[in-house]
Amino acid sequence: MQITEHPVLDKKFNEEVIFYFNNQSLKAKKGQTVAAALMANSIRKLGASRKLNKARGVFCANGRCTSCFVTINGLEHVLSCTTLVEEGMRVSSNESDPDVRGESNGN
Amino acid sequence: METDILVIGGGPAGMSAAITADRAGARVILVDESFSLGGQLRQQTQHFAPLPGSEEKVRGTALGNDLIKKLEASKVKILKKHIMIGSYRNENIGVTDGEKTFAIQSQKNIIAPGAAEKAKIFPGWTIPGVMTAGAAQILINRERVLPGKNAVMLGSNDYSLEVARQLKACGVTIKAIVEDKEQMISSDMELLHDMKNVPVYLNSTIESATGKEELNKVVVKTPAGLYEMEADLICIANGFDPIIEPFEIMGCNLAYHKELGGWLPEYNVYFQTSNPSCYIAGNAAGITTIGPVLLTGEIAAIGALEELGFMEQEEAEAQRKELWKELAEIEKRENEKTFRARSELIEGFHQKIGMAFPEEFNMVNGGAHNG
Amino acid sequence: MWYRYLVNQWKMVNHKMDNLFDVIVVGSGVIGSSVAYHLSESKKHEVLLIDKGFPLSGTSGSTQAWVWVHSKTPSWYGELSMLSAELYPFLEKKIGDVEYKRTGGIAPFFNEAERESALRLAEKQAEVGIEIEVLNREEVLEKEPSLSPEIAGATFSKIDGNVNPFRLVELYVKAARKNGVHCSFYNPVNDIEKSGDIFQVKTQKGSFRSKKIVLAGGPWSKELGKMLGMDMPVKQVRGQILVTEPLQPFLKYTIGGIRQADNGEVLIGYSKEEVGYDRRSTLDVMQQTARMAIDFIPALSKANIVRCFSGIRVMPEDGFPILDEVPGMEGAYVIAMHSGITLSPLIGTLMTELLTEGETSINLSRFSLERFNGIQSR
Amino acid sequence: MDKSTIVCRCEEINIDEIETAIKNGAETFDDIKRLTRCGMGPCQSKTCFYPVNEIIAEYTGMPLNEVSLPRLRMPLKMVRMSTLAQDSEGSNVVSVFGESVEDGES
Repeated sequence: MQITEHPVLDKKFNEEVIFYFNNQSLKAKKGQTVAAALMANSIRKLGASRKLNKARGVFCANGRCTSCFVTINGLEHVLSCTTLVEEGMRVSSNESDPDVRGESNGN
Repeated sequence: METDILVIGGGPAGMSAAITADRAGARVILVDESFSLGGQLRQQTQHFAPLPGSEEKVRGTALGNDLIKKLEASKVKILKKHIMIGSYRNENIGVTDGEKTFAIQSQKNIIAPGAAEKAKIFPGWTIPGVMTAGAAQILINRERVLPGKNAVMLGSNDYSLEVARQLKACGVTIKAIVEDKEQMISSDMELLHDMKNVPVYLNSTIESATGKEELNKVVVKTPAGLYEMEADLICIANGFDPIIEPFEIMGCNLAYHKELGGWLPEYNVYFQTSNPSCYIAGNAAGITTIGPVLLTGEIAAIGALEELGFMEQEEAEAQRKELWKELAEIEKRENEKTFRARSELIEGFHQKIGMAFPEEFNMVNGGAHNG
Repeated sequence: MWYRYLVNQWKMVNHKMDNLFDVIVVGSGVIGSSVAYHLSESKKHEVLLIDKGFPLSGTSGSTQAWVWVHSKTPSWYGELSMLSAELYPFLEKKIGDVEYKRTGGIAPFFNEAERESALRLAEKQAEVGIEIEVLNREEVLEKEPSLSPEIAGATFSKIDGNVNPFRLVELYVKAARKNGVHCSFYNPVNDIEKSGDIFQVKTQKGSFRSKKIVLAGGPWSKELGKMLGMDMPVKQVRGQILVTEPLQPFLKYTIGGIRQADNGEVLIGYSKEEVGYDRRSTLDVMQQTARMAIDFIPALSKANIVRCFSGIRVMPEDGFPILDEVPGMEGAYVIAMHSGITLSPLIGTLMTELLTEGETSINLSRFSLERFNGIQSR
Repeated sequence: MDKSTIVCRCEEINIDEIETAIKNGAETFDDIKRLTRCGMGPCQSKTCFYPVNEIIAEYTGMPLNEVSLPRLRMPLKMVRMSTLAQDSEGSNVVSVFGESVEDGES
């Protein structure tokens, strides 16, 4: 959920962007990270772990833990907590190991 | 790319070091991995005091913005979204901008990577909705999104309570504070007062965190039995570790000092590590409060400036004397143990390398030991 | 909790009160642990395996772990590698799943001049029974479609493959222990002395005695040799290896410089530097390695690199294995070689023959210390 | 705590697996890592380093300051192969045919 009225800070984000998560169109604020943009839409499961297939989401939000991997514009395993959301960005959840051969991975 | 001084990390310590170095006329490059400067100050809405030269309370975010403005008005070359990934055979630091990887040739490096939160494990800690307290703070204050509606705070140090208070102000219900020790760690009266209506479970741990794909249930194990509660957010606040990877890559010796956060590089009174080309600043040099963080950046910069001839010895000594005095004053006042551990680390390192103490340090240090 | 652990440790080292062993093996890398294991199979000997660290903390834990035969020259060396590779399936039956895979090996080349030497290699190796095909571009790409279309061709042999080095060494040690081998880890050897027929091995955790000793220190053989007053004719060579995060399986073969592990990680390494025991990685080599990886397999360009590790490998001065009794010091043996992963099953077998029978099924004269000049013992 | 609790998030290694490695004699993070893969995933032990060292300390009775640190590897953060390759100093396509094929072994 977006915080519209922050208790102590001024309004920060003005511009709205539209992006896609697993082909669903969503709204977020320009300047937010992808992880936050998804959380603004109450999406917290960003993918599944590779061995036990357990749900994963933001853990450190600081680019260290790699728990927030998503696919962005076809590039797999991108850290959603350190990448800013952009208009028209296509994001999908991280469900498996990257396939480097595929068209999907920018090759 | 070439420079006199390379600063790694655009948080308060790195910015403070870069501003000091620029003022003395050195060419400075500042590298930060994020898309914006400020480091952790970007989400710290709490007020800080004292700061160097001031008793006035300043909000973290405002302090950050102030430093960014100073930096942007300086000649410092700022490389945002650049990550230090390693070093070359000749010890040049290698950074990447996501497109390419290149060396920055520098005379001196001031490395200020900050600290990282220590994880604490419990069954279910990998489920979405469980995150570090720092992550929750980033989300509400920097990203302006709510990570959940009903939160359990694991840990009761000052930082746990501060984040709990900020979450509460954003409308999050704090369902519980869970602490495995027999009493609250924080002794900050103001924070404790703000948490007075929150249930606190002492001698307690999280037995399980469950939910289908996101957290919705937390079971707390207390001496009185198991308590089950509905919650969609757990914040882990288990303290901080200095970030040491860049120092290890640069071949700096490490030492263990519990009061400074655990393992960290050894350094001398100039904040120079065992690798003479690398200085250290900020929380990486020992977990502390914002005043000392800023001062360590300045002291490190002065050491580098003096070595490179941008500052006369006499001038450097005079400035360092003032800065150390202030650092000692603030740190002893806020956390005596931290200052004592810092002194021990420095003394130990000086002894090891057979380096005498300059007077400016004897003075402040003596105070600590007599006290 | 912790007392259990201490009792465990005590059991491992100290339950032999007289501290007298038939054989002490120094070094628990792939060679030392293979010797200890093969020696223990008969359960007739009291064996102690000592390491300054823990198994896999040195060279054997920092390798791509190919079991590689086809381009090993001269052909007697290729043959030796082949014989060892042939032992792997049997070894696996005995000690457990070491993830040995005979994938077949591809060594690509980029120009026609190299095709000539490829043909000569195939001819030479055929004499000792190593089958090599020289493939053209189309044939290579059909086998391994992810290879770059820039290559001119490749040599290929079915005999090559790879193994999981962690499993391999762990299971050698486990099997050896099961057969009664004593282990003392995190225990550097400080000195070795011989009085009469008995060796005294002085370690950080105390002294041990034995009738025979085997030095299998890999790159650290040089230091162990000094304790016997000899200058070991070996060099240290650093190799840096890049590792990607796990990727969907897409490489079938073991390719010169590159392989994909069972868990999906791709390991890439080409470098060779003589920098002593310095185990750091450097961005210079990492960048070159990345460049080469993309030249060979363009699809790797989007793969995330998660780490680079360095291994210090031992390289005898002439490149070939050393397995010999130290001249003038009966009962002291040294083993040192590059390609220890490939050769370990065979070397463990041969060393056991030598220690127990005094003679071996394969003539070891090529592995003697005498071939180097000026090797002297005190 | 439940022994099946995950310690290493990346490789999903649990307490039991780590304790088993310690029982087999491993005393350091790196030695446990090579036996279990704990800390070998994309975060490179940045997250599990502290909990693992706590388990070692508790299990062996060693104080935390005596439990050695994992060897931190480059790159300090994950990096794409193409990003690493770009701007490297004049590398050529080199054939591994012949002598250099042995580089991967030890």
